[in-house]
Amino acid sequence: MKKSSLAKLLFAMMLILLLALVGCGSEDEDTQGEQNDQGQEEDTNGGDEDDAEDDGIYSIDDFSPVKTNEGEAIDGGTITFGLVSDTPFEGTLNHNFYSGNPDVQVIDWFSESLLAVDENYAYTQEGAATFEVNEEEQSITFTIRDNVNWHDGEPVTAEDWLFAHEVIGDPDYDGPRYGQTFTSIEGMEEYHAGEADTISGMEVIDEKTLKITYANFTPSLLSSGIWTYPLAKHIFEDIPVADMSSSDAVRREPIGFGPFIVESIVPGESVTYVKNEDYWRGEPTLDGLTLIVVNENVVVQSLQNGTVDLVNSFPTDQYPENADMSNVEFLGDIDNTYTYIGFKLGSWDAENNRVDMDPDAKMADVELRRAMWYAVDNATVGERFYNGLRWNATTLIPPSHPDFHDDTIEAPLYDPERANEILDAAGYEDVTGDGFREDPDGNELVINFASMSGGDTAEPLARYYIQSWEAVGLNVQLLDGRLIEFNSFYDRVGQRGEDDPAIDIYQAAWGVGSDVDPSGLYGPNAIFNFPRYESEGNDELLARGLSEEAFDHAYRQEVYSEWQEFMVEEIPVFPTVYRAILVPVNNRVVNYNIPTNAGSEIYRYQIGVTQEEPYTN
Amino acid sequence: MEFLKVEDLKIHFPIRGGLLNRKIDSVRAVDGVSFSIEQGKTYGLVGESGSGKTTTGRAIIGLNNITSGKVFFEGNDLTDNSKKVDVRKDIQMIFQDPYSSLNPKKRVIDIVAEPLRNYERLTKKEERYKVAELLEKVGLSPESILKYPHEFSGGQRQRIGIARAIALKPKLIIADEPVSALDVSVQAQVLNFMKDIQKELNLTYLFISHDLGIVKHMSDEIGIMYKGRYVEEGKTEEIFTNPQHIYTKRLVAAIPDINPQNREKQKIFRQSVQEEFEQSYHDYFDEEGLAYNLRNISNSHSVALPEKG
Amino acid sequence: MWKFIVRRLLIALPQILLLSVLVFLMAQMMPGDALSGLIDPNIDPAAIEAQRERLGLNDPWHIQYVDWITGVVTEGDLGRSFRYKMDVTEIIGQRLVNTFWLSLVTLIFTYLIAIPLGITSGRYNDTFRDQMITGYTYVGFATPLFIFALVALWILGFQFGWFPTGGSVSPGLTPGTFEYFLSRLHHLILPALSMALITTVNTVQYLRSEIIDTKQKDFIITARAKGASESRVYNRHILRNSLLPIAAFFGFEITGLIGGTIFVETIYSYPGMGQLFIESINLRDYSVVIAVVLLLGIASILGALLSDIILSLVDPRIRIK
Amino acid sequence: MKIVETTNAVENLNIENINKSPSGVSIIWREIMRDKLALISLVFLLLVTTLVYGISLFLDLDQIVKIDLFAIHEPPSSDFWLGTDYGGRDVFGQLIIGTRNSLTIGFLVTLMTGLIGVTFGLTAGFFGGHIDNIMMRVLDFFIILPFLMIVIVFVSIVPNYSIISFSLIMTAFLWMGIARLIRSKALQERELDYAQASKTLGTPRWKIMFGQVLPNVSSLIIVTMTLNLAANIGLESGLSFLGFGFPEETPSLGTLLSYARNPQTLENRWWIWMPAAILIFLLMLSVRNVGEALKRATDARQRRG
Repeated sequence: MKKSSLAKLLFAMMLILLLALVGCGSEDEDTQGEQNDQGQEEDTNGGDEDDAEDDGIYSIDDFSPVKTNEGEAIDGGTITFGLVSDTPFEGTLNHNFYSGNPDVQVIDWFSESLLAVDENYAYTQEGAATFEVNEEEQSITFTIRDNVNWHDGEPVTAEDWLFAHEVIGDPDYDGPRYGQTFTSIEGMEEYHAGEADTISGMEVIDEKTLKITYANFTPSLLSSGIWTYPLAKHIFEDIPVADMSSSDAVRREPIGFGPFIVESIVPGESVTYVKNEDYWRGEPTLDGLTLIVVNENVVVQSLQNGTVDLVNSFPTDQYPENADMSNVEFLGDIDNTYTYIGFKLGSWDAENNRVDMDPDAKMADVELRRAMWYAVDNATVGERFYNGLRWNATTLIPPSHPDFHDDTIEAPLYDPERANEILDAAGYEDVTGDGFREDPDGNELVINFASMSGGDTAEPLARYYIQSWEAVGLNVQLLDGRLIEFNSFYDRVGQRGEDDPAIDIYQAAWGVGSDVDPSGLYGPNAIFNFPRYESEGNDELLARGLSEEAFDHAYRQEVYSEWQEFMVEEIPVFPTVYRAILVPVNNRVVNYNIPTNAGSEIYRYQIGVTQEEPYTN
Repeated sequence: MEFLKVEDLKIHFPIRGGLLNRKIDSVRAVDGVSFSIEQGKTYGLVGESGSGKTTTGRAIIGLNNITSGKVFFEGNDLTDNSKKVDVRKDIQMIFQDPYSSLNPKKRVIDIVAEPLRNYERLTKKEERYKVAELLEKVGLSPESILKYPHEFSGGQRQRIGIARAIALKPKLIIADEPVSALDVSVQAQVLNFMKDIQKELNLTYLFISHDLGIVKHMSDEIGIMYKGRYVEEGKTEEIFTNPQHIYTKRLVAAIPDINPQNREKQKIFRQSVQEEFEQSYHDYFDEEGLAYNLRNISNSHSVALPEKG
Repeated sequence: MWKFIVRRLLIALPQILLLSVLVFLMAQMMPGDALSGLIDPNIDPAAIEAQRERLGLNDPWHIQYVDWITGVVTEGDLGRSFRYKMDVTEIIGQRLVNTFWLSLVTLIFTYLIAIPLGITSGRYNDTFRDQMITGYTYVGFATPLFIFALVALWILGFQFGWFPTGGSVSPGLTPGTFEYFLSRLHHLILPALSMALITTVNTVQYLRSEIIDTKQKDFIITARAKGASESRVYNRHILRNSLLPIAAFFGFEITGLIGGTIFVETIYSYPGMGQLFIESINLRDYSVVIAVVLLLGIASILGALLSDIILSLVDPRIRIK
Repeated sequence: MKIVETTNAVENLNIENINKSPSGVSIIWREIMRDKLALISLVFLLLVTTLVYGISLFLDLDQIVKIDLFAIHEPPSSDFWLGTDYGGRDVFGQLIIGTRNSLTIGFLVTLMTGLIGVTFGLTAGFFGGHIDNIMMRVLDFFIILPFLMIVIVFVSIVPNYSIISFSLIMTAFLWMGIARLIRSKALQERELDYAQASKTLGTPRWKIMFGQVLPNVSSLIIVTMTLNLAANIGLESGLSFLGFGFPEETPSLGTLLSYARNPQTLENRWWIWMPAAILIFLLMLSVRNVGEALKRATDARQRRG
């Protein structure tokens, strides 16, 4: 039979394949080598800045949040905005109803907040509405500008703004928005409970003027405490509240008063916009724009070949290999998130809706917690795992709030010697000689560490922390021996109040809101206070931050600076890294800034392009 | 006490159909068969394929479920499930197809020793001795005990089958078309051999065949079946010399005569039988084309004919 | 025939019911729910809890199940997606269309590749051509679909830029226009082709051995002996006999496609059922998970039924009562 | 006289001297030896298996999965034969352990599905009737389950999964193919005279099932299981690729491959995923070659010798 020749053929094919792979491999190696060589050459010639880049370590300081304009904008033109996501967007296209981040990226192009914010997320008078605070009456009066109109030409009215509150406060409302922002309004809870037909604290003074009276008047109101998204009453008033989120007015023909108008939608995939000539700040420069969903895996190629001009956020782990992309400029800003290690100090008391701290908890000794902070090298983690695009965190208010983040506070830095000393002093000694310390009573100390899966470096990072603690003699074990999937992680950490007692420490991340007030995360009544920590000092500082005196900016800064320092001493959690957010923008785009860069006074209607076609790489 | 007695045996197979796959009808494979065999004799069961003869044989040994009727073996009712009389050992079967009746994956020793392993506790050595002995007895070389069935010819395989059947020294052997799958030249050998061991071991045969010639050669008594019913039964002699039923007559007429001088006579006889068959078909079969109940016409001879007025 | 179909469907009903209970139970057992993903200090946890209560997520599973199945049976209402805030039927409707086209084009490619290759390979078995094709089937068998799809995306999508790298249609086109249709087709080709190239190897091999078998059958030898030309022998006799089983496996292909689409849609960011399923699992959008599994379960039942029917139509030996 | 003769012949019989006819196993062996490709494949398989199981005895898993911040994404070198991954972990070590884990799962799942499938199929096919009817309904139900999806749902439920629990989940939804095959074969076999003969010889039913029918379907089982082995290895890697397989601390070929989901790894760091891809490719190819040779060996018409 001729089968043997088939055998030879197949074998030859395998060989060719192998050779090809090897060839491919060595080629790769060569280029790598070349790159290294070049790097070394430059090393000897170049300055410090080059040096940093050749290490493959970057710093957020090297990035600007605002696009450098290269040339004059032409009239019109369109751009393509890439929404980086591995799932389609849900398509709940209204600020009042959406729940996921992808949707808000779509909404922000055609709808906006009535109030603008400054770099600390405090409301300013630059937005579509202005406001006047009356501290006596505990009320704020808002006036919507006259030229603010919906896309269909109808004016945006105070009635629309009230309507948004009525819908969200309605018991049939199916979104996640109803919360503190609403309950602090006088009469809102009665309305929500169905006891009142109207919200007593809200008063429409005239077509464009709305007055809101607050039952709970705090400085927080002025940074994120107001619901600033009106709902077009003339469109929605006939739709039952329960059906609104699935109505065509939300899904197919969404409406706003922003700089662009939605022209067509391919559900979940793409949206095309045209400019809103009637935009209240002025006619947009661009004729329109296209938003498409781009998978993280293909974002680099899409940018290189000009398929997209810019994206909402670039996966930072792909940056080092693509830092030299010539057709785009990478903008960068500090993300308002921090990663942290939390210590379980108690449990949730569901009956009284407050934390129940346990003085005998395994992690109750603050010295143990401090030692654990000293034992981990977050600076190196940031450099090595994240190429400097994440960096050592010091306090629980990230530098994305520049006025409140206190960078003078000295938080523990990697120092294993110090960690050992602290542990020795606190009585954690290895009495059994197994290489691990026992607790001061001589009992075996095994610390169970819960960490979430997902994210590119989740696994090695968790392992790294365990190794670091092991290096100072602490026996830390990964809970269940593996990373925990997102949903079960938060269930077990206690987002529904049922804390898993097996967890001693955990790693998680918080995105801080626009308002700096941390009560929602560390207050004694916050279910998100996962460490279940409370103390008089903490309570007092949090209360002072929301007190009337705190309407004074400097006073508030001082309070939160004290609070940051206090938390560095108490360590119910310690922050590990802050993050950068990167946004590559095609060179032809002008007048763009990262949206998280609040208060920049560059607005979307100003975005323009210098040429019709995007630059390609 | 009769050795084997079959009384009014009925075997029906259900036909399923309809939406819910319920039983909607049944095939009456065997429909009221009775006969008996004396020990040491051979009883021939004859009929065309589909007449129910094999089903009858398989029912006796328990391979087919009996719908109704009784089977007595040495006075024990085999159909009575409550009485656990193990007569398996005493009844064995020789199968039609020597190719499929021997497990192709087993060596001869395993095949022949299978019944021994079920009923007798023998050591390996005893077992091997016994198998070799049995092989010797059926005329095969004891050297072949480690071979596989596919290494033997058809006749040899049937001998292996016989060796297996006689391993437990049974009293009754049901031989289901034992030679029909074999070459004619081998057939006689096997048949004669079967006769030999019958004498030697005092066996009783229920000999099932479609070939009246072979049955004539082997049997003491003959039963002829048609569509699940008996049409005639009697001593071999009577059946051949004095067939009463038209169906029997046709069968007898179909036996080729080796003597060339009788050829013409045979032809005329066959034609006359055919004519009679065509003319008087309805005298012998009822409206459904089935045979009537048997009636004795002599002590040892009965025929299925309608009651005459 | 009709009786057979009705009976099969009758048998399928309890199966589907059981499947729904099973999936429902499993969905309940998954940790977290659609609202746990909303964890965000800007969102009041009490609001989330209120939604949970409103959606009945805190009810015991059998109550939820009964509610759900009543909706399904009485109104064909598969529930509401917690995440999309839309009726599940509507979301699935959108995605199903995409997956349907993907599957259809894949099937077309599968047969376009399998039939000529299988025929060539079987007709000229043990020639160089055959060995090339057999070599391809071996390589195809040994290459996992997802690796192949990934590499295909890389080379054809990026390096050469011949095909789009995600989505189902270019933005801004009006549905119904020819351009729109072309764009959809363009988006489909790469995913469909990569799936077809891998999954078709079984069909090629099957066809090959079928033809080789048929070649040696008596009726072919007879046809040859009667002097029929070689091409006539192939076209009239061998092909007809060998292609029938392939046609009959058509229904079963559906089951195979379901698994394939999960990989392909994930890799090519193609918004179909497979991708919907994976994201719904990750986001714990149970009502969608349940509906997708159920729907695909029904699809495989129908596929099997279809195969049986085709089989009985093309093969006179098999008659369905 | 006759008896004496017999005894002599029988007593002269020396069983050890009789030439044994080749058994099924030796036919298979002969076929593989004839087919160079299958032989090479078999040798390759055995080699890989012994190597990974052997080497992994001497490997320290803790050492392999140790995070080294200063050795992230190292290309292959004398220290790291296949470079390192994004945690600075040795890829070669992970490849060895990963191959071992993947093979273990492949073998486990194949064996368990084989065991369940064969027992189920034989029982249903051999007993037939109502038992068969009920069992087939159960099987039908399992068959309509969309396998990949159900497994993914299951994997998200099981809180603590290991090689064993993962294999169990796979097994629970993979046994039907072989069960159906064996059942239809058993249905045919039980009607054959040799099975009927065994009944008349007083052999108990379970003994007929396993002693008589099983050997006759064994070649089918071996072939199916071999081909299943390849499919199962592929399935594991597919699930891990989708993120529903193994966590990284239990490396498998699939987890190594799933690194390729990161486009930078796919393009620039071939050493992480390509060896695993090639190994999967070669393993599946080899298993298939052996399987095809087995298939020929069991089908007399296609046998080459």
